[in-house]
Amino acid sequence: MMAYIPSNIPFVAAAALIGVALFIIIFRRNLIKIVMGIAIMSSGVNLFIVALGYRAGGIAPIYTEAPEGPMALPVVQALILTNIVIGVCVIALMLVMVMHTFRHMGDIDAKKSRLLRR
Amino acid sequence: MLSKIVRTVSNQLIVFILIFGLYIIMHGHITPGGGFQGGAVIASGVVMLLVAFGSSDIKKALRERRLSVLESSGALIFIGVAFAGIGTVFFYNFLVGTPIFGEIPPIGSNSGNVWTGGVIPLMNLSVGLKVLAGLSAIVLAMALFSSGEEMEE
Amino acid sequence: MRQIIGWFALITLVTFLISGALLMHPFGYPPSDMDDYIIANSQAETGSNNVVAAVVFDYRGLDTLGEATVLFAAVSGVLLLLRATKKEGDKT
Amino acid sequence: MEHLNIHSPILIVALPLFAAFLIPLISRAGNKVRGSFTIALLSFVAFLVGILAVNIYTAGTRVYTLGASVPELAIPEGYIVPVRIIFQVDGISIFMGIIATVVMLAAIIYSLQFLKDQTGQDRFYSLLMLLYVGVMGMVFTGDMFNLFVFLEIASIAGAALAAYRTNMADAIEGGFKYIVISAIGGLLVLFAIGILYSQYNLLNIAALAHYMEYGTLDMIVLALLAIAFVMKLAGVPLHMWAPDTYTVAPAGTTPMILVASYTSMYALYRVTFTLYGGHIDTTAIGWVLIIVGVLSMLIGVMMAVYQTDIKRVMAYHAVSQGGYMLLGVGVGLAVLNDPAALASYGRDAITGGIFHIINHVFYKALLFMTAEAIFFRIGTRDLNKMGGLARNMKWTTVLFAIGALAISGIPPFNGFASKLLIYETVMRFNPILSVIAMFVSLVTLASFAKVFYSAFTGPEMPAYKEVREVPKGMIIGMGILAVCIILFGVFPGLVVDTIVAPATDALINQGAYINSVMGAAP
Repeated sequence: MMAYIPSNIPFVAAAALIGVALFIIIFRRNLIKIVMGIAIMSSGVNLFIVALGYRAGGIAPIYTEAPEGPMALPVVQALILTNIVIGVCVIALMLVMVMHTFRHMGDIDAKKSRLLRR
Repeated sequence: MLSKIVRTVSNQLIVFILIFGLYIIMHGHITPGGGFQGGAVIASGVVMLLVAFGSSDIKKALRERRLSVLESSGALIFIGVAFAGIGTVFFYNFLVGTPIFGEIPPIGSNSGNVWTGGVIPLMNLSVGLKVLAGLSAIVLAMALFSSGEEMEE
Repeated sequence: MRQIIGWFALITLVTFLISGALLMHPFGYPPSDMDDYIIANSQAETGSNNVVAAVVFDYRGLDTLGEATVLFAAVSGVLLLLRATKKEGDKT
Repeated sequence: MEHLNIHSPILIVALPLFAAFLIPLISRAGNKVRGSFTIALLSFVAFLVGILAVNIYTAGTRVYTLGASVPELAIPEGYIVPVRIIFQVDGISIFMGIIATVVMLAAIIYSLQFLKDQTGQDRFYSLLMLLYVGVMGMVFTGDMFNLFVFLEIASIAGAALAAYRTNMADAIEGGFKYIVISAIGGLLVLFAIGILYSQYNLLNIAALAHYMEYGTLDMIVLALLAIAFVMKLAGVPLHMWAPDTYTVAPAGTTPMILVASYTSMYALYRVTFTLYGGHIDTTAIGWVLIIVGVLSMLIGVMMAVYQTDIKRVMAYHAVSQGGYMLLGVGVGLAVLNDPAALASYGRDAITGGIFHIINHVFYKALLFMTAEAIFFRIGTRDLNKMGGLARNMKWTTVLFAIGALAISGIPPFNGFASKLLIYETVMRFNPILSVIAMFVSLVTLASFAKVFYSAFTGPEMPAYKEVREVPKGMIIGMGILAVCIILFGVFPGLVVDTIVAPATDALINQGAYINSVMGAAP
């Protein structure tokens, strides 16, 4: 088992990053911190997915002046390209809502502002 | 609005940012990059101008309305190119083999040729247009809102 | 009470995530049926040297259209939420 | 015509998308032009949905490979796995598509009048179209990652629409909760997709189901997907967002957000039945659905009784009614691999659960619209401040009564048909569950009786003397749904046979779905 784990460390690290983000989202009441949590979670998932496509000794999947060697998997890179843009959009929309909350409440702390009382 | 030095430098720098962004967009099918990346580069240039000149000055040059039209047209070109393939199948790469971007590069490692890729360069261009307009519109709208100015509807 | 539920949710999810990551294939040696086809044929089928660009705009073009749509939705949403509401009546 | 038929799966998604991009430009020509353009385009899309439905009911699952040289070429020639994104439309997909299209038409017709004097209309219609695109894409796609992308489109459009009334703090809160939940749910789905991809290097649902090995990792994937989709469909431990979001969303959009929730339910069914239904024992998964369903039914209805906000009452009832669907389908899933039980009651339980989706969406959409009609005229949603509205708002009263009777399961309205089917079949699986379902139905009736009395009957309030009936367009929008409710209630057998039974078959018959793609594999 111990010999097996080190080869898996990148995936575990990405999963741990997602765990940190979930901790922030669940336990922090500040709306900006919740938005940051979502951003970190998005990055964690991106890291996880792009790590899936790595091939030992692989090169970037581009044929222009390509050196010899196996190519890293291209599909995952396309997937995270999509997810990065989605993450940006979600965060932009969330920040706008936080700005509105601030305008209404004068505060972005969920405890004080009655928002997100879960 | 920041100091004169910053404004002058950013005024010069924006040209290079634009050129670099366009290069990333237009060479998306042969080198790393593409529409999204190049669009984001140009949008970051817009953000730089916004920081340097302040939102009220930028508002005179970049109307939210115009950006929105630009974004819509980018999206329409993209989906239009996808629709153009519907003679065969939606999203069919119908330009491969035609004189426009239709050349097929030598299989395997090669030095790269801009006139390849079929519809991919066109899509890169439309997506680049869309992303630069979209991201600029988001940042501009946020800046105007937080500085207390209203956008024109 | 909220704290307990929070910890329960967090521990459940993190257990799933970490154990999933631990059971994954060894890093650097992924299975690659679908990707091998794309790497081998993208130049001939799409004429694009950049295989990622071929995936983004050709093989998985609808995802990119969806992604562009998400961006469009976000821009529309931002401009909708930050619109000038002064002209509005007292309806809303 | 033949061409339209071949390309109908993608046209149904792409045309509204095209319209959504075009609406900001077309809005400059005026509100009337935009309104007629939207209605015309949606009618055409509805026509395409009709063509596709007829074709699927006669010829079976439809496959449309995007970007291939022939639409049916799911797998590249001489290869073993699908590479491109594939649209796979079967009975349950087109069933959800029909629901979304009818509700969307009613919502647009309603909104045209409702939003007449509001700002930001061009964005509103554009986003409403995108919400529709997200729903249709999710139900039509046969690709896991594509499902995620359309899920995000629906989430972002839904959140922006829920926060439409930016000058109310509640609205922002509802929108924010919805987008936080959607983002977490979406990312969990993506993580699960990543695990699936790492094992099989595939993203197509049919191909995944074909190669699925049902190991430990696959079970983790199932758990993550189930958590994410239950979150999105407002099942009970994770339902906190639903009342807030449904309450604040403006009228035309609340039904569409509801449909988007049930699209997540469709995704849950697609995953549990199509991806995992084949070879493992599904009893445990079925029981999980049953428990979530029963909890949703009970807690939703209990919370609804105490609310004083009319839309909040309905939102909690939406959570509660979602429980019926999960209960029915859960019972079917629990006996999926037991042919005798499946034939004797499991199949009918699934049919009941699925039939309840269409019924519930129609009457709940109608109820939300009547609540917004009241809000439109008197400017409050507080039940304690209402009273005597029946005198001046006759049509709204009648329409509300139809919706309320339907949700309480009173014949001859449609709620009765599907609830009866669920009671009967669940009774044979486990009588206690059936009794709980009937009890919840009684409480629902009591709750809506209370709403009806406090809002519509009683002495005329002096403040509401001048209240008029809502404009005709809104009544037409609600009327479409009311007619559907009555027709479905009067001819339940016909509806079940034409559109619900194919949906049930599509869920149960995992092999047909897989074969439609993998059949061509060497």
